[in-house]
Amino acid sequence: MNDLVYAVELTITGLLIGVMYAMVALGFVLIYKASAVFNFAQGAMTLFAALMVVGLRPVFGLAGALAAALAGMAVIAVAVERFVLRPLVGRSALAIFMATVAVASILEGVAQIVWGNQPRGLKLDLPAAPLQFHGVYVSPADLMGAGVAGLSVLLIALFFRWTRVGLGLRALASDPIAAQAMGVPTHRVWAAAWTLAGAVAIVAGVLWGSRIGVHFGMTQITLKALPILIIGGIESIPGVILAGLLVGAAEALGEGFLGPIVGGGVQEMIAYLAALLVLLLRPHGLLGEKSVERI
Amino acid sequence: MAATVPLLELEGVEVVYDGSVLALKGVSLVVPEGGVVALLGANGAGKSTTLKAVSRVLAAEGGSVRRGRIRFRGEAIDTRTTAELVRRGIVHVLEGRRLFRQLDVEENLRMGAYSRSDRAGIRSDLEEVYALFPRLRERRKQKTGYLSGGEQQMAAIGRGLMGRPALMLLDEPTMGLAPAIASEVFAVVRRLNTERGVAFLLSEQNLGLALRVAGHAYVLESGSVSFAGEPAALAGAGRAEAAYFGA
Amino acid sequence: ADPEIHHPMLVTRTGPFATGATGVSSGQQDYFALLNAKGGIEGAKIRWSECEFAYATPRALECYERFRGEWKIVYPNSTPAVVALGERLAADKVAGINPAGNRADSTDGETFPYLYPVVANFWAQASSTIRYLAQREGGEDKLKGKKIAFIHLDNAYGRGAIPVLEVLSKRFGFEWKSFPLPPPGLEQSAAWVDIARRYRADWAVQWNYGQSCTVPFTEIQKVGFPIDKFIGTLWCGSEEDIVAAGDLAKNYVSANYHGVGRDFPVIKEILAKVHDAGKGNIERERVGTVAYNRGVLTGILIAEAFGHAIRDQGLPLTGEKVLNGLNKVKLTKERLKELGAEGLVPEISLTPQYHGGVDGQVFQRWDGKTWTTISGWIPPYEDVVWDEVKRSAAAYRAEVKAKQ
Amino acid sequence: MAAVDPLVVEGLSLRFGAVEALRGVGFRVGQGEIFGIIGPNGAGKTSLLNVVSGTYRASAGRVHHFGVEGSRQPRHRLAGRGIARTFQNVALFGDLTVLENILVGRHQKMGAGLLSCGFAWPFVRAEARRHREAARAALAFLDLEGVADAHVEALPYGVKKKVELARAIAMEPKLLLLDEPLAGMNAAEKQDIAASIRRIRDRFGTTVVMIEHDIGLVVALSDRVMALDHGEKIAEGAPADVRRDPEVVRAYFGDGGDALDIAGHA
Amino acid sequence: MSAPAIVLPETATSRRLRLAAIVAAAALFLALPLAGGEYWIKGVAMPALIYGLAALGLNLLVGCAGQISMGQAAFMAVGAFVGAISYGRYGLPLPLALLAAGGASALVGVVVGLPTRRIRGLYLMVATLAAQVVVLWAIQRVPWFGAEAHGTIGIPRIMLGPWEIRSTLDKYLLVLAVAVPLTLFARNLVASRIGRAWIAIREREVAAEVLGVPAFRYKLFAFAVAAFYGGVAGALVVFAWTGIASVEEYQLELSIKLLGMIIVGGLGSVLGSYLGAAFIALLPVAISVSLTWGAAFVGGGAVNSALISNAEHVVFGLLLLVFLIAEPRGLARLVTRAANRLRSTSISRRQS
Ligand SMILES: Nc1ncnc2c1ncn2[C@@H]1O[C@H](COP(=O)(O)OP(=O)(O)OP(=O)(O)O)[C@@H](O)[C@H]1O
Ligand SMILES: Nc1ncnc2c1ncn2[C@@H]1O[C@H](COP(=O)(O)OP(=O)(O)OP(=O)(O)O)[C@@H](O)[C@H]1O
Ligand SMILES: [Mg+2]
Ligand SMILES: [Mg+2]
Repeated sequence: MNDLVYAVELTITGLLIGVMYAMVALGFVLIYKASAVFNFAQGAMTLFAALMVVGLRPVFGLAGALAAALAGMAVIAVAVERFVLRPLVGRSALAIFMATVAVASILEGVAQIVWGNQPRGLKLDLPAAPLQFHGVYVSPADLMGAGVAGLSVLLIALFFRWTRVGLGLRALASDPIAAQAMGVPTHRVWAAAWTLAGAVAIVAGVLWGSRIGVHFGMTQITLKALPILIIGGIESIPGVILAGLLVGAAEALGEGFLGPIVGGGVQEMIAYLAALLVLLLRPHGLLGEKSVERI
Repeated sequence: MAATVPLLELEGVEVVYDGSVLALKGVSLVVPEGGVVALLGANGAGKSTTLKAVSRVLAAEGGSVRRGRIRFRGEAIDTRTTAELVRRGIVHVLEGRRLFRQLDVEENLRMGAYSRSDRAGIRSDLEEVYALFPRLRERRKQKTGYLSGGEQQMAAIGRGLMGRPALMLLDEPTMGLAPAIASEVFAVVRRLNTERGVAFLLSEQNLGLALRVAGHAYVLESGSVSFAGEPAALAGAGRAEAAYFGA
Repeated sequence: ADPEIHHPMLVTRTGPFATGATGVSSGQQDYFALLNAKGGIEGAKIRWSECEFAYATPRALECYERFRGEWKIVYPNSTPAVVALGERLAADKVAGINPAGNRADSTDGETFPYLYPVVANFWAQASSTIRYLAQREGGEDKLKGKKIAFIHLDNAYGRGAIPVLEVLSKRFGFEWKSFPLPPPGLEQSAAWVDIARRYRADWAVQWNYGQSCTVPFTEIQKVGFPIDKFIGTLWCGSEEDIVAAGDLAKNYVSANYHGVGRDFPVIKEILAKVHDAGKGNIERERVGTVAYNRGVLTGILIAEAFGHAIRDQGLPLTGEKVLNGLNKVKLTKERLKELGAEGLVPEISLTPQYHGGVDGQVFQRWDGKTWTTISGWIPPYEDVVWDEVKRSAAAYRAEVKAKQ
Repeated sequence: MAAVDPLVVEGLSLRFGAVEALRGVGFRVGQGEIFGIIGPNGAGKTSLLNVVSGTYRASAGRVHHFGVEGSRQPRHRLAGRGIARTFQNVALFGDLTVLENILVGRHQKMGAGLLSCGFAWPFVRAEARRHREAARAALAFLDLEGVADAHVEALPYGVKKKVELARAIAMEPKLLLLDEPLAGMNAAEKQDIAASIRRIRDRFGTTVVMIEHDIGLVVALSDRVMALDHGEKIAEGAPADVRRDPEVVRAYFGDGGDALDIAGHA
Repeated sequence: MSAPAIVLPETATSRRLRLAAIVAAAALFLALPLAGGEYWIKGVAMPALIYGLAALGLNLLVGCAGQISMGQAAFMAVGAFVGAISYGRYGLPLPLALLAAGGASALVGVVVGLPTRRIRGLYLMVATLAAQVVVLWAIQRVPWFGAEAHGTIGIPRIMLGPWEIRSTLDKYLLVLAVAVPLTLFARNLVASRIGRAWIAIREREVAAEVLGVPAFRYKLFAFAVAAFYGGVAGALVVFAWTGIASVEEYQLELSIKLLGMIIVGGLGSVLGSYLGAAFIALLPVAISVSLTWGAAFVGGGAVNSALISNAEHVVFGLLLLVFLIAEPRGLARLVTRAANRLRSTSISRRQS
């Protein structure tokens, strides 16, 4: 296999993974947009969502399980809004961040109480054999996964573009008190944002679950999202898509060509080093917003 | 005035911050339907607090109404959320502007109309605001965080106007405005009041301006009303000056 | 009252490491329950208490202090925890066991008086796996020129086998290449593209842990790597590591150091006398799984040590007595037969100098539902293993003894 | 070099993307002068002050403080050269008390380093005590002793502005830059502050540059006034002249004679 | 200005009360080993003190200077390894080894702090996370650290001059001997011009600079100090607590826990750092123990032990939430408030 074909194949593999990274990162973006806070519970939500789908599938079938999971995530969203966000309005981002750590702990505990801690398979019945184009292998499952993820991202981006909820969210993140004074129904908007993040968690959970199984360790996949967030810009949906693709490709190529030279798993390093580089050049990410400050 | 219910009525309102600072000590005041009422008083007298108590922004700042009643169109509003009050027509232009700094001017103005759904009306109001403050039109796509102080003040007032209020609470609307714009703002207050019947409760330091538009004035002194009545009487009695010196 | 042995246990029932760990702890408890049902050890019943430490070393230390003085033998099933406890174990003269785990050099009992790798240590595992590959190829000479892709977590555990591979590749002339994965190793696609399409490995060996064991199955399929050329370490050889992969894992072969399934007298007895009596410590379905049987194995080991200790030194038991007992454990064929564990547990014999570690492995194949053992006992290349043990132990002595 | 002017600004320009906030502005402020800057909203007054105090970097032009070029210096350097300012949108440190806010203003006057501070040697304590006294004196200067230990967050707007002024005074500046120090005050309070500003100048010989919209007070207080519009200087000179300047009247007061009245009320 | 509204007198008394609380805490930490025995030292006091020290450093950085860091565990790791290596391999005397641990860590801290020239907020948080990942990676991969093979390194017997630090009590005293002066140092720092400058930077960086605070340098100071404290704490883990430097112990999870400690304890509060450390490090244990007891009491051992372990997470999360909501200013505030109440009731009793 010559280097070119290899590079092409790596790039494609990387890009397909990149879309899935972006999907995970998107969950963070949604919450950040709504309350300018880093949602530590996103990983636990992803696990919880995937477990719900797996657990309910035998009863309702895949479609039914997805719907039920969405309902479940909505319930969680409403609870989080009522019992976490509302009492903490106006408090520091750090305090709210810590509250999401608490939420993660609760979700993880409940998930393990309900579903146990044994890993579960989540098969999507996608064609298994790889497709071949001019000697380059592409997995139809990955293609499909990337397609679904891409579509979800697009839908969400459009939702933000064309509804005033998007504007309301940004206002809310900028100054919740003033937003309330404008008549933004904070409670509903927050619940909606968290539900949306829950929906993203379902898609991410199912897609990743079909690759790596549904298991507690899944929460760690969300760490992959962090460098992507800062590369793309924490509040930018197009930004994280772009960054996801970039990181996916860079990781694959880096692992393929650089890894052998330095003799180590450099994947993670690449993502983080790229993130640091971007930060030095553009402190607010590629497409993120500069924080507005003037005297 | 037994027959007509006033638009807004405060009765013996006491406000505490953080459970320990008594900022209002039983304030009573009335804004009649279609009236313009000025709140005067020295720094720290409690003007902003009074407005915040009405719009219920107070809670978010650690304050609460400990005693007394606040009624809007005869109905107690002490338990409503700010958002609900906005839908009922009470719009508060906050002290310190509190613009959404990350949003541009136009987005801020649109946020002012968040609870409205008449697209055409919003369009035309937007135009009206731009006509009132041409400077804002020039800076439409500028993030408000970068605006100059006066431009921010214009954006804050414009954003309030976009809510098509029935009662507008203005906290020091002319602060930081150049004279030309300041008098323009008061011209608009007068116009909205006469043409649309919008009522105003405004706290203002510029005595001359305030008294010119207000039909009624209250002077606050350390959290209590020390004078209430016609602006003319106030000016004549020299009471305002007295209040200002804290005597 | 009846004489009783109180046996505190460190357990991990939550978090990413709980999958297998629960099986191991519960298997151990089931075996103790069986002994209790049969009258205990030399008439003494075992009473265990759990201390959840969630695989976190600081909490393991707290647990240790909480039950200070009660410990008979410590088996946290976590390398960092057992190593961090080392100093206390030494002070209290309590043995810590870590079958098949790190530190591999604790095989040398003189350097590590209180740590026991018990069965095949990392180096033994790696060299036994190479011997197995040679068998599959039809002889050690056939290894020459073959390419082995070694895909592993990029941490101390995952890299543990590397020195042995280096030595053996020189000896037999095979090529090998390291494909390190940053922990937790959930994303492996680039590595697999390389293994299958560029490096074109003849064999791929995975040295992963937990969920990273599961990830390769979708990946190999995507790149079209033949699954029967894919071999896993014994840490990637339990049901928990592959069930999520479903059919994709069919025909996957992994190492193990003990038998699997229920077809052993002792397991059947547990089912009859413990589970049927409603005293099971785990869901019945998990009885006979790899992790569970591993628990039974450690249960047997511990019970044997208790037995020796009671017979030699009498009740009540202390850590030190059990330590002496452990050094006398001889799980010979005969003894295993008595215990109903023939084929389930390998022959283990420990001395104060030799803490186990240079043992072999068996290999097992997954048929989509269960594991089947497909090989005999495959010993390691002992010379290589011992070289590593000696070298590493000497380095440790230098590290720790400098000021004494 | 007997008479080096405290502030000399030459050809200052500043762009923000398409917005030209300043276009070739130049002026000179003499020792002990009170120099007023007026102009419509968005004219570039604050931006000018920001460049002068090192907060913004000019796209072109130069600023000399006491004869030393300062527009390319790190911001914190200028404080050491005796340049202090207040901010249009009050910039106090919310989590500190009033006194502590003032003490931050004296940061550069204290010398204790990281280790000394941590060990709290006696000389460090003595220094801290000294500066606490100085800070109290600055508060006293503006009759603010009563709020010394209050948290600034809860203060009414007008008091915050005074605290800011006190903080600037505590820096013992040679050049004091004030951005709308009188905004949000009532007539009496404005008189009060204006008197304090004059007192600062008279007593310490401080040079003052002040942006203010209350034209009556600007005229009364300033020695000279400059008017800006759209980033350009449109007038400079004696206060009364500038106020009558037709260009200024058009740009600043609008065509309604109304406004003149209002502004003159105080 | 108008007459001030009614304000409860607080500042003077609360300062005295805080002093009393500190004295009480100190007494507690001294009484523990004598009264409570080994478990209380090793299982309770030691983690609270060592994590508390690391949290204290982090609190100066996050709570005072406002620079959010998710890398404190990495600083501890640097300290742990450098401490162990400089003592074991290079034979530095113990005090110097501790200093070396802190110093090396502080150096790393300064490097990690460099991006603060331009980056702040959440971006900085993730950048420090990157540092966390890179530092731990380096420790595992650079041969000098000696952690390639086992992820851990051990240490020789601990000698302080002619004395061997051997018993639990010795080690505990070692920890106290290090923690107490460092705590006082931090307290002085917070009250000094440096502490004020940090808060000023946190609140309004540009304004602080205009007032003459060299913000960037001070942010680097904060990183250096935080890392120093983290490094010393890491070395204490090795010398006084676990006896090994282990990569596993300093993962991201610990960094987040440390953040949790200062938030729960009270941002910017010295005392709060220790209280928070005790809360976060010990609460799970307390929950676990009480759930186990409770279950044994209710179900007589029939309660599934997995259920208890999982319930621990739920209870911990709930308590954390309740606490965050109920007490915005942290445990430190709770303590002073309780003391306040105690005082005022005693006053009223005296008056009546
Ligand atoms: N968030 C708060 N927390 C505590 N006390 C507060 C708070 N906000 C206001 N106060 C106190 O309430 C009193 C009234 O303040 P208020 O802001 O209403 O005055 P004001 O009349 O609007 O003054 P100004 O003209 O300066 O704006 C003051 O003593 C102030 O210290
Ligand atoms: N950082 C910035 N980014 C973008 N535009 C800016 C920035 N700072 C100032 N501007 C623009 O420059 C122009 C001048 O602003 P400046 O604040 O100097 O006005 P000003 O004269 O102080 O007005 P005011 O009297 O309203 O305070 C304004 O139109 C403002 O929008
Ligand atoms: Mg006010
Ligand atoms: Mg300005």
